[in-house]
Amino acid sequence: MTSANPVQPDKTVLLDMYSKMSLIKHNDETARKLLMSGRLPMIYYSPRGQEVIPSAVSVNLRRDDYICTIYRGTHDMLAKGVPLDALWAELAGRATGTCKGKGGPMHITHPESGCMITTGIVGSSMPIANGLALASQIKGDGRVTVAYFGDAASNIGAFHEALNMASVWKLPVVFVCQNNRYGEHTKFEKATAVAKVSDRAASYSMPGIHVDGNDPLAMHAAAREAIERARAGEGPTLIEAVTFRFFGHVFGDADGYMDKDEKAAAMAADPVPRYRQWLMDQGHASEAELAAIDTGHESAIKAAVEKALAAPWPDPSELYKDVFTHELAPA
Amino acid sequence: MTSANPVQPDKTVLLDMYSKMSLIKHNDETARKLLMSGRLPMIYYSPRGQEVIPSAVSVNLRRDDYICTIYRGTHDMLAKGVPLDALWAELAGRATGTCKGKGGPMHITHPESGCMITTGIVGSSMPIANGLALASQIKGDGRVTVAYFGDAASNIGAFHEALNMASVWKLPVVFVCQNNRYGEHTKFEKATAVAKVSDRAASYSMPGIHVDGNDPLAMHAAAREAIERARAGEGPTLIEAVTFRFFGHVFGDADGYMDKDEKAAAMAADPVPRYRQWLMDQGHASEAELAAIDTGHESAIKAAVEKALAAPWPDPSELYKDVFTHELAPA
Amino acid sequence: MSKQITTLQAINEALHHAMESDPTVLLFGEDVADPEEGGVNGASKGLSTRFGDLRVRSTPISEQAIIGAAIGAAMAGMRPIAEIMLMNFMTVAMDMITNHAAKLRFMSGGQTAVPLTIRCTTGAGFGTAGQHADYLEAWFAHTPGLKVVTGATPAEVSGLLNACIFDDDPCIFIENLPAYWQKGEAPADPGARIPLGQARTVRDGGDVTVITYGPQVAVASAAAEQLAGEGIGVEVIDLRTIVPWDRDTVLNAVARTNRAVVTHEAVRAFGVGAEIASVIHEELFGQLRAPVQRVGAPSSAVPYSNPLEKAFMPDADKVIAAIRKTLN
Amino acid sequence: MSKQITTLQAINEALHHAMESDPTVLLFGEDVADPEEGGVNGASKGLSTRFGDLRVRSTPISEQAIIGAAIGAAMAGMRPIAEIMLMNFMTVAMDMITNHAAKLRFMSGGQTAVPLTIRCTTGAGFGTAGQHADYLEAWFAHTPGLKVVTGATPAEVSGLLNACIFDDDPCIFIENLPAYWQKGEAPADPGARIPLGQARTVRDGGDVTVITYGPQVAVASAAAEQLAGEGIGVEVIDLRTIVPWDRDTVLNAVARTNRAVVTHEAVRAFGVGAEIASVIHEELFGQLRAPVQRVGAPSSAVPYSNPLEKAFMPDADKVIAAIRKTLN
Ligand SMILES: Cc1ncc(C[n+]2csc(CCOP(=O)(O)OP(=O)(O)O)c2C)c(N)n1
Ligand SMILES: Cc1ncc(C[n+]2csc(CCOP(=O)(O)OP(=O)(O)O)c2C)c(N)n1
Ligand SMILES: [Mg+2]
Ligand SMILES: [Mg+2]
Repeated sequence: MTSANPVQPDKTVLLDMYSKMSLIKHNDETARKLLMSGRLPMIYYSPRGQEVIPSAVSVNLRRDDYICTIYRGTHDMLAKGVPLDALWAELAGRATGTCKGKGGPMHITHPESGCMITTGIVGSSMPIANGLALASQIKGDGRVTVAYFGDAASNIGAFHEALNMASVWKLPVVFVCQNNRYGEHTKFEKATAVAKVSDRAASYSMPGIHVDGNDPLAMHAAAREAIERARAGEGPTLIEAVTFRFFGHVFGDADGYMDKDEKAAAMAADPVPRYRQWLMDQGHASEAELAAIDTGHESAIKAAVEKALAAPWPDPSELYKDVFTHELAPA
Repeated sequence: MTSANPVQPDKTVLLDMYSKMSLIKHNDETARKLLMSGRLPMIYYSPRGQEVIPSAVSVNLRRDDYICTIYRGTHDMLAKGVPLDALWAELAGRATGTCKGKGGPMHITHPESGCMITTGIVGSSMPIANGLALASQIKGDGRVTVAYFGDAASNIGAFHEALNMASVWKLPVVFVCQNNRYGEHTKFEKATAVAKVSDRAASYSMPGIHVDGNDPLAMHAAAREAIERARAGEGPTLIEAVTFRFFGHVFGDADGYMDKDEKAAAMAADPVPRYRQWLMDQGHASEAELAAIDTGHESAIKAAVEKALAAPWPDPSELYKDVFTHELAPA
Repeated sequence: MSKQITTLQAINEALHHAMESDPTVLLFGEDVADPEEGGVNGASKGLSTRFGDLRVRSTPISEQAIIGAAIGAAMAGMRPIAEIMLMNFMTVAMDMITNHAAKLRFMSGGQTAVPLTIRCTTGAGFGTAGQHADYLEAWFAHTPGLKVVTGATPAEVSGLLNACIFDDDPCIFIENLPAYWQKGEAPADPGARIPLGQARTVRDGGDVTVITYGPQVAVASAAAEQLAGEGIGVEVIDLRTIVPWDRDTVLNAVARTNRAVVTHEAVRAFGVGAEIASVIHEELFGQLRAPVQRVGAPSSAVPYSNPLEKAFMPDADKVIAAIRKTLN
Repeated sequence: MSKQITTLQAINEALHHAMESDPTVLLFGEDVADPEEGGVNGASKGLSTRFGDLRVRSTPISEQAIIGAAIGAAMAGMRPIAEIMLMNFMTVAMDMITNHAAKLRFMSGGQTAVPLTIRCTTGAGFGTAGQHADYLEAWFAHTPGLKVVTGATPAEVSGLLNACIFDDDPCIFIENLPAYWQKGEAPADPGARIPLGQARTVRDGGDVTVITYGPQVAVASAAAEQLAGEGIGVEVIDLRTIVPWDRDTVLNAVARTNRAVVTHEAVRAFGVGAEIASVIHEELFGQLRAPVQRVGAPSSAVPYSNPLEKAFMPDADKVIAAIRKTLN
């Protein structure tokens, strides 16, 4: 496994990254099984194949650091620490969910773990991330905010406005573009007039890092560099992490628009087992240790799902709550 | 007078450029006099100091080429050929105006001369210019569209979306950024995270030209290069033309936010008399020839103003016309 | 009984017919071309293959640029159809739609026209929650210069879409996503146009008039059916065009029944129903047996959880309750 | 008689007081800092000098980024005031305002709050024409999760602005540009807050109730004054808050006069007046002597030409004509 990274993180960090990747992978497998079986119908954007990126980012973050993510965001959330029980209850639309069942898959929010917003609008994670970073800059609380978004989102106006403002104000924010080669059904090249999203950083006098988002060590190094810069008050960074989504845009996606060889090759190079093997080859962990991590996650996910599906539904009166601080009178 | 331009346009073109510059300058002086005297109250954004840019661009355009301009746009309009009578009648809000008095200074439109839209919304000239260029690309009519906008407009989302799309679709459009160093009261550097707007062209794999917008020959060369590229079907270009606005943002602007020396220096280097002198020094024209051009414009402007101020007001029933193709019933 | 087709097929056939019959008709939007499967729902399948990449284009995710391009092309004599995948995404192009498309004809004194059709889908019932299901027609209805249109059956969608495409003013054409896969009679002719501004009486009834549009036409009809069993005659009117709306048909109908209910899926407060109800009261004051009742969604974002989403959407029971109110 | 100040001074003093009394209050917008002259109209003069560049910032021309930054800062415990120079420019930030600021509290199940105030100016009468003078409050009123507020005098603007700044929900605060330079009584205390949701009876009258807000309060009052000469008693109610609006005050008033007129500068069709009128008819059916009359701008863009602009704006004569209609 190649890596641009000279300094290697220590064993605990290496295993922590693996643990997050394993959690995301198993969580996604469970989600797709539940959808396939019809046990839990929901709109679901699989992050399978993109596990490395938020895992490598999150091991460099403090619990009180913020993230802003998107509809394709369960990997970002889990890596940051959104608890399985509350996450699954929300996916199931239950009163015990992170958002009392009001937000759902595209709007998971969990401030305790720093997940401040999940947006369903392409590009909108970035301007809001600036605001969280602005508050940190004013308070001097040393927090860093990470804005996750996709490759196609780099063509929308909010990207441009947000990166320009972040640079002008030297905000402690890191823009992480997860370039999975497609925006819905459209190939990156067909919609984007630049070969590397990271090259757009120059338009904002901001460092731009182009990295293999499926290489845990390279991704870790890129994330650490950007997060340290932000925390030191030296301003924002744009990271383009190249990756691939294994299961298309949204669950049920036929993939007819996809380059089959490209997809096959990407899946053959599945970053999770690859990293797992590397950890063993390098003697960082034994098969048994890693298996324990995997099974631990599997059972925790299973338990969370069962708890979620048994949990109560929100009461219809919830429609009148949380619109404003004061409760509305039913119309 | 320095110039990046090897090939020099012939005398008729040189004088044509001067004629446009002179027209714009005298037109602006008349507008400000009328405002000062209170004879014609209107919201007015003086283009004084930016005469060279649209003059050099327009001598490279066909009458049927399109332009999209902004509230600060009388220079762009006059250079493209919007007639004085209809322009002044519109500024005066008369039924004989380009827009029957409905649009006013910020929305002058005159398709006959290719002035398709004047927008009051920062950034909005660019996405619409793409559409005009798209129509030309489909029809194969060989037309080129020029989108004018300011330096501060390069920080708004529409700029980013428009340039990306224009490049992906290789549209016959030229983006002309008139960098007059300020956006309303804010200095360029304070709002813009890049030293040169033209460097942002790289984000769209588009040629970016940085040129002294007050140097007629350099500006002419830059415009010709970009317009020829567009007409040849080779795609868009971003031109950043550096200039200065002599009379602040809007008429009445106190300039308190401005760097006085900067302003004084810019006004001392007034591009219009400078070019006028150069034409004489180079023997391209005599004082008499140039004076004839100037006085010709002065009298034409005077006549247009008087005609406009004597013209009829639109009838109130106009409120119900041109909302839709069919006339509305008065509510 | 004539051929049954889905709303999606009706749209696809109407688009084919329009592009076939007029070379100035263009289509662009995210994923609309065939390499991208003719749209995420396949509404434009086959068009780019048949009419070419110049006229049918998949775009970057840049709604401002999409609408801007459509406006410019329309000013230059084309008839662009711009697809904004979901109505909530209109918000990122709101300047282009409301400050430009809607106003250019007026601001230019009639010199420039914007014969543009903006297609969008929306609708709750899918668990897509807060940012993917809003009905925002009231915003556009309040914006002079825009026509706002929506159809209730495959044939209606086809006829109204055709009318919008060939109308010389900018039209917001709203497609109900859940209805995409519902079947109905195919239009006699895929090129047939239903004139804008003319409502359709879906069902006669002598006791109450229900005015509605879009997906609520089916809901209101179900309510009418149920009340018919009780001997209550409910007339159902499908506005079809929200701007300009058919005042004559509505006022003549209510002048007969003297009772009216307006229902839409959009949030009730400050919604389209308020305008319709106000005009009915203004024009038929003294003739009404009861105040016009308005049915719509409560004042919250569209919720995710299934029971909440059900409670949020105006259903037949809510329409029936409103009708009963007018009868007491 | 107490000190007279302009609306601009009232805003400036309220902003100073708010930033002085609470370090979490922030202000950003185009040109708002002192190096840029504290705003193009000087509304925020002195603030950046007094409270520093961290809390008071001139921004790039990037409305999406301005509102996004305000939303994020608000979620992190700040009380940002974001200035959008003119209401028409809200359109470029519409996604941030309506899909995010308005919905985050609900979509997060109450976990995140957005105590944000968006200040904007607007208003016809200046010859700024189609893209600089629209009143768009109806759009925001139709968007659950937003409070919509506007004041009619310097003291009212001050008190309502203070209430918005310290309210825990996102508020759209609309300032009438022509009123900036009009004088009125200074508030007793620049920190005084006028509770949101409470209308103000500007003037008593027994025959007709005129419900309005913003610049139309003065117009309605002028109309009332004129009719007083004829012995017609016109009550004028300033809503102050359009969302949530004070139903009790309005309904109690109309229950006394049995006649109502709603007037606003915004386009009449599908405007705020339709909601108010509908509710009055729903609640006071049978008690009204005449249908509620609605006054507003015609369905066009704001025209430039002076006589057209005059004809476009609802003036006292139009309000009087509407009042007379309720009296016949
Ligand atoms: C403003 C806006 N336009 C369109 C959409 C519909 N949409 C949802 S996801 C998506 C593709 C985004 O692609 P990318 O940014 O690469 O992220 P990915 O889904 O690949 O992770 C689109 C077009 C949207 N949600 N928001
Ligand atoms: C979207 C939007 N935001 C703000 C404004 C207010 N405004 C009008 S002109 C202007 C400055 C634009 O500066 P620049 O782009 O440099 O053009 P210039 O006026 O200098 O020619 C601003 C902020 C606007 N018209 N539109
Ligand atoms: Mg992608
Ligand atoms: Mg400028």
